[in-house]
Amino acid sequence: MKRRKGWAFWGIVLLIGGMLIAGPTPAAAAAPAGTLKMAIHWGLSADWLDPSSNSALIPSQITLYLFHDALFKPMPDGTYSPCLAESWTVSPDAKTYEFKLRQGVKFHNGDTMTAEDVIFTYWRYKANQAKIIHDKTEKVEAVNPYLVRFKFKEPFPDFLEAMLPGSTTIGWIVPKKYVEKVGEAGYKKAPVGAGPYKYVEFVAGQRLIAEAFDGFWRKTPSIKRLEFSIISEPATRLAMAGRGEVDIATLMQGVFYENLKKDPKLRMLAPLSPSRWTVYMTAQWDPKSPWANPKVRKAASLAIDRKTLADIHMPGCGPIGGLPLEGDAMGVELPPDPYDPAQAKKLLAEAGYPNGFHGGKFYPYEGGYWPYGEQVANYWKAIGITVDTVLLDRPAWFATRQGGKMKGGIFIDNIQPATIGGRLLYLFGQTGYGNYPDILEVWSKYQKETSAKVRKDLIQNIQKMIYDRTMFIPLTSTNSPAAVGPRVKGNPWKIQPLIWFTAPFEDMELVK
Amino acid sequence: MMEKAEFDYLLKIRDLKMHFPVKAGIVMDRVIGWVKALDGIDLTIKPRQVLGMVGESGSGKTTLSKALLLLEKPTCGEILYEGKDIHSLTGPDLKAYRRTIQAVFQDPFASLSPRLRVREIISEPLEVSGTLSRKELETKALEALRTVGLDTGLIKVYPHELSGGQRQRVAIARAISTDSRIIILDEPTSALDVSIRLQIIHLLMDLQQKLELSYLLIGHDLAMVAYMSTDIAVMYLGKIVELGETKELLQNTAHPYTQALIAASLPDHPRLK
Amino acid sequence: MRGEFWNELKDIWRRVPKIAVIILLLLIVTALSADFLALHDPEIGDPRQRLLPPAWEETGKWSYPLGTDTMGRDVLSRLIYGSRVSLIVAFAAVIIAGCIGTFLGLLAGFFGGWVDQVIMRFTDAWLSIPTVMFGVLMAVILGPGVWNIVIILGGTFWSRYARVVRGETLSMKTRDFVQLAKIAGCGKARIIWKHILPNVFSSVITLSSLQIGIVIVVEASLTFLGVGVPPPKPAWGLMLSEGRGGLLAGYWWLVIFPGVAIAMLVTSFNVIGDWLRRYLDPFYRNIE
Amino acid sequence: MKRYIIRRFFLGIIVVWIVSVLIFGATRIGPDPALMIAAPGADEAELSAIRDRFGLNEPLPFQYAIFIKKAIQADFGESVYYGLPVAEILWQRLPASLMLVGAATLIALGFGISAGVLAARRRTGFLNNFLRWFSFLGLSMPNFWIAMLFILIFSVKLQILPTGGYGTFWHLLMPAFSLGWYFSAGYTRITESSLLQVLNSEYIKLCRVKGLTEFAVVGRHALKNALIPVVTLAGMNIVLMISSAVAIEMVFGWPGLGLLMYHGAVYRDFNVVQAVILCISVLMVFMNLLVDILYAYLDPRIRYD
Amino acid sequence: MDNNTLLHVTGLKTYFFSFAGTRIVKAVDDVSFDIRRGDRLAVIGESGCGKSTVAASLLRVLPPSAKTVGGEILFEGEDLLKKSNREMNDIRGRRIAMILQDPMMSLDPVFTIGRQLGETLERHTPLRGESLLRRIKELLTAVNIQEPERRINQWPHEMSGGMRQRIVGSIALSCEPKLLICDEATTNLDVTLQLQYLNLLKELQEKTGVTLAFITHNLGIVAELCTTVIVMYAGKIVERAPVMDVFDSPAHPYTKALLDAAFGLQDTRKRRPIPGEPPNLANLPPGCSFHPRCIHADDRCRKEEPPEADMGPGRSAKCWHPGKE
Repeated sequence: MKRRKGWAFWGIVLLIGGMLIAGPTPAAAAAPAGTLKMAIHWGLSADWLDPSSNSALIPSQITLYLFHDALFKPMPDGTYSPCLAESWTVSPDAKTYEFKLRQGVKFHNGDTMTAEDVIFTYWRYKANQAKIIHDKTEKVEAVNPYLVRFKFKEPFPDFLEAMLPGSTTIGWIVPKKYVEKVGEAGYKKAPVGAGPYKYVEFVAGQRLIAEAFDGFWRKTPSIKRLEFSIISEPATRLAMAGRGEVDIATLMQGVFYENLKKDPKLRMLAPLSPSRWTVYMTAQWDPKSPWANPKVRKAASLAIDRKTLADIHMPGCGPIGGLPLEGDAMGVELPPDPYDPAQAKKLLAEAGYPNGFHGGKFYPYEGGYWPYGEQVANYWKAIGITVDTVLLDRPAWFATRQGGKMKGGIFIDNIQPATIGGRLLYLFGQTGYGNYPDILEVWSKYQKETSAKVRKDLIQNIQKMIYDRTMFIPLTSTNSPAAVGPRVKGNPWKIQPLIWFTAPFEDMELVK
Repeated sequence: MMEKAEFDYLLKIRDLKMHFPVKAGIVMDRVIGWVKALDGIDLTIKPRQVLGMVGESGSGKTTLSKALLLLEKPTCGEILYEGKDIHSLTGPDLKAYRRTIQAVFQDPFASLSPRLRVREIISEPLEVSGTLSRKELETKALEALRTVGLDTGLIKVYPHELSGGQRQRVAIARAISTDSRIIILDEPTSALDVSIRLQIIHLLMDLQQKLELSYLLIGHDLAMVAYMSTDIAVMYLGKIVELGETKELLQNTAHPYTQALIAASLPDHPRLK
Repeated sequence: MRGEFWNELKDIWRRVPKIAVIILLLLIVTALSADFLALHDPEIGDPRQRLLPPAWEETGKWSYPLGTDTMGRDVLSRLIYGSRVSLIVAFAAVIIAGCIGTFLGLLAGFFGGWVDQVIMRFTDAWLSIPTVMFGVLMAVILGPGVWNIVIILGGTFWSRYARVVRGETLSMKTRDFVQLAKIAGCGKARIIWKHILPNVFSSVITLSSLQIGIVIVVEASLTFLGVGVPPPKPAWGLMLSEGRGGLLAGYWWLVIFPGVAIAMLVTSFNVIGDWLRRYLDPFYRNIE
Repeated sequence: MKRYIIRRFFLGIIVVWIVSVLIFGATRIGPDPALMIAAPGADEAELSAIRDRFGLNEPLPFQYAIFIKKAIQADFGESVYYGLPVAEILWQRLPASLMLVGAATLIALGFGISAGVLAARRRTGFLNNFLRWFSFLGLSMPNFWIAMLFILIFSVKLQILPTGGYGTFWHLLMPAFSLGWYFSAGYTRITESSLLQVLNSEYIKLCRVKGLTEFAVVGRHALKNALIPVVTLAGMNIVLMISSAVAIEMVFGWPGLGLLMYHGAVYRDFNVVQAVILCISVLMVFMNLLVDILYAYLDPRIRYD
Repeated sequence: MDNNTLLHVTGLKTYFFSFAGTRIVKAVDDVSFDIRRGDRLAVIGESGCGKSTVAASLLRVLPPSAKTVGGEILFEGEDLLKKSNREMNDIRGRRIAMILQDPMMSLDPVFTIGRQLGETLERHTPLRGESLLRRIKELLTAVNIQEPERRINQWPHEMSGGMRQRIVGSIALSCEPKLLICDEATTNLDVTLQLQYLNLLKELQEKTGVTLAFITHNLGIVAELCTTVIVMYAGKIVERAPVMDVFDSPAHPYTKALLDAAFGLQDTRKRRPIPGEPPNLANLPPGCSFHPRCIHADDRCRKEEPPEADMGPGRSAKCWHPGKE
């Protein structure tokens, strides 16, 4: 208690002092001050401190935006916002990419970033898709210290997309000299990057502390110190926010969300996340299954009241009709199916199931989202489709999903890649459970195509085909409501829904 | 009942030794010595004999009775019953021996299974050793109850509803229900109230006469043992130090330990002290 | 005879902790007749009736006497059906634990020697494994489900029984009546079954009535941790866990009612267990 | 006495060995861990790399042998989830756990023993009834629920204690109390019954007829004898506490072993789970030894067995 | 009451209350007796007749469920029932000492012998330090314990049964009490040890002049040691007499029955058992409580409680037919 007040006090003193010295310069340019505390709901891994082993899962992005910087990354001004690269060019055959690096970018240890670091980072990368990307690569070379050229063996039109968070972290640059000096294990213990904040302390499962890096190229962060405490229990997070022990408490769903609205001291901010809840019916490729009939799938879609579903489980979210994120240039926005149980029943009768049918195993999404799946099953029950619900917690759900063991069943998937291309890759690739030959044909054409315009046509075509036969049942968008205390200025969620966390951190400010 | 006329003894104990190991060791136990609970006992129990056995606690009286009752296996020596060592008996012979020898213990509260009814308690030795039907068992149990002077209505009752004296009568009824010939009485009255004690002793003496039983009576009260026994054996540190007919032994005491026991007995009357 | 039986029953009734017994009986009756008592489906809610307060509050409705939860399910109906889940889980787990523990304890105590060594080392190992943690681990591995929870709780709680029963068996073994049964020639099975088991049974019952309270609480804890009774089953622990935010949020009825229900049930079991412990222990009977 | 302790120690090692087999076995049931660790869309090569990293490619007996060999050197491998050596995490978490359990034990013992003594001394009366109900109540409510009530009362309404986290004495109070309250009932019970038993013994009667004051009789003679079973229970409860603390640690965000183990189980971080449970069993064996020694101090009959 | 009377008890009533006072057991019901200085009194009767409760009432160390509800206990002229608990603590162990039923279990297992002996002395005498230690050694020597220096630091479980008994005796006598109550002090003892112990007590009495009160069911002890006898039955004193009179011509049928049922090595006649069972104190028969087992019982015995009949100097019997053969 006292300590926090102390910080605030000294923060203000420093601030005033800074203003006196600097005169009428804008406050943002002043020295960083104050401490912002957050109670977050997910555990952090030491693997995430290092971009090369960062698994690019959504929760891992916090450390990326905090300590590191990428060639380009989603920022408030756009998805492909130039950062460490000032600009880049793509050859017409999509085989050669050239990145012009920003000059004078400093790592936390004072090293200057050059093309060497980019090449080093590229080959050091070892998380998901590393092998696929490295196999495609012919050569990476430094044309000059500030110009990097990637050459691929085959056209690689998705390279930029693959560098977005959620796919890979191959574009997040680490300092070559430092890594070579401290070694892999040493780097994890004291990571150094080019991001807005310096690493101070990480205690697994307990807390992460970061301090402002005044040499950050974009701007000096406004807040001196960021403290993230891992508090799994939502009621505690809420109470902490309510008491002012923390300024931001994440994941306030359900009852907590309702409460948040009542507390005058707290604000409720619900940044959207790129995830999309979608029903995946693997049984549709089994001709004997009722799900093979598109009418049945449509009926199952019409049976769901998406609005209520969102209101109860994802307040602030809306129904969705297609797969892409809003604003995706390659995506097609399609209307969500209305809630029409009568029509659903009619379709079922037409398909030959007037009394409904037993739909096999149903796997709701992992752990905390069971009630969401439960509600979906309840809607189906109302029109006569019964399912055997199988509840799996997070790792078991992933293992079952990944291991192909949900075959023959229905599951609610959480589709996370940020772009429609990434999403389709996720649904049609390794982790897919089946496909239609005509859609696959278009998909393979799209993957080889280099012309941007044709690519757009092809991918939009695929989306329409998927929609027409109700290959998936899109449900609702998702969000991550958070309680925000009075000390936080404005809305710290600047990038959403692509990055659902409070990024960029250097833009966050405390109320003066 | 079988006639066993060819043997003039019921039990013959020859050079019976019982040694218990003293163990020590950190992980595995090693034997570092022996306690000689019985150290060469020779003894014969004849039909219709009441053999009293006195000695201080730890002298081996109870260990001997356990050997006779097949509860402990002796280290060496033998106990003959109808010419055979009881510890090598099997099958029907073993069952027959078990029917022959029974026991009544000191504490009437501990010697009756608390969750069994009187009927089951009395008929158990017969039930496990014979082939009698339920009906016959019940008849036998009733008969035994009458013999020990208890109301037959008690047959359905649990032990905790009985008084101490009644319990000891039930224990005796159980011991005689198998038409046994030897009963080991291990301090049968020392846990009873003074006013009940003699009732039980008289019952035992009557039964001995009527059913032609032999008793091995273990006790530490010399007066009580002398009152009941035809013969007395004095035990000291695992050995029988003196053995003789009751009157004879009390009048012409040979062993100093027996003399000490008699001297320590309290007087019957203040004038006699 | 009949009159005696009634007299005995009356005598016992005079001594039992009446409130606890009445509460327990009421809960059992509720659990048995849940189908008649409940007004609504406990698992499927009406999304339009979400978060209604209890009927006596301003915005409450009498068709939902104790209010509704976030999914619009009737709290009272869930409580009523929940008594069934809670009691079944607790009883089944304790019965499983009691059977395993009593069996192993009897074996260890009666046979002694290496049987005892093996069983007791195993029991020690089990006792030194942190129960709740192991429960969490097993629950995670086996996956959520009512019967999985029963198996896990039964499989972790047996060790105390084994300890207690072994100790009792050891002391029973030296009792005169067991010795006399051996003298009569009773087989081992008969001695265990007829002489030892009935006498250790009272301790098993006493222990059970105390364990059952612990089992209910542990079940609630596992559920709170997300590895216990899975939704949408109407279990009290689950209601408490799902509605726990309501305590801070002003939806107190989501938490207070299941909390009070658990506390009442567990307290009843504890009071009865405590009484049994005293009643069945001759030492306590003498000084009362 | 020395022999007794050494013997207990060897038995303890056997117990730890059984625990290690049990835990190792339990963690290997279920789906392939590599699938749970890998990111969505991982191919066989990636899975194989993961299995290599965590030693999952060997046959099970080999894995066990390696696990034991390393565990003896206090090397529990790498945490699958946290990406750090398990031993390092364990050392970070152990103090928090011990602090919580230590404080809770003190609270439980302090409250439990005093309530037990009062209950045994006066069989009726308001204070006795109050204490009895109070301890029953602690036993009857799930401790996470008590923890939340504490937060509501002391943090939200009264605003006197910090809600969650770790660091100062004030952070310790609520977790320790909610854990200690639950366990105090057991101590009340056992103190009461053993004290009653002791108070009825011949030697206490002798103390009374010797004319000793009530304080000397109860405080010196009776309590020292009656505490022997309490010590046993306390030894056993330490481990139960570490494990029961899971929910409390979760509520308060207290970084102890319970929370570590819970997240380990939930993330299928087997190396962590194995290490925590093994660590606690060793702790248990160690505690039991300590209890044995304490026993010998309390009860001289054991000193010369 | 003359100066020779050490203890004068009149109308003592001690009841046990169970089940919240709904069941009352009159363990001691209207008991009056005197003990003269230097006497060796025996209180006999079978278990549950209230003799131990009398002793506990005298020292006011009753279990919580029991309460003395009436009477007067004058010890050297002071009424013990009117004393505060603190004053009683000064009397216990100092002026009235007691040896309990089971001397084997009477020593606290977790304190050394020296500590337990010293504790009593510290409580009641000004002895401290060296002098205390000296006194402890003296006391141990007085009860024939060798090497007192070594024994002081030993624990009770390291001693033999006989030794423990002697230590209990030395604790009882450590503050030179006026009255020593021995409550079944020799049950569970081997005969040889029993005699040793009785001899020790006799010797100590001769040395210190303490008054002894023996509570026992063993008539042998009475014959061996005592001068006066009180016979109790069902919570009441049924006979009081000098020891010779009791053995020669018992006045109460119960006393006679007890004598007839006892064994002796010298007297080997056929004994006569007492019929029936001891009464249940919670449910006493009307009239004389011994009547169901009495051979002389008539209608009056069954209906009316007999008065205390005076039978000469120091003798009385509570019977309608005292001395009837």
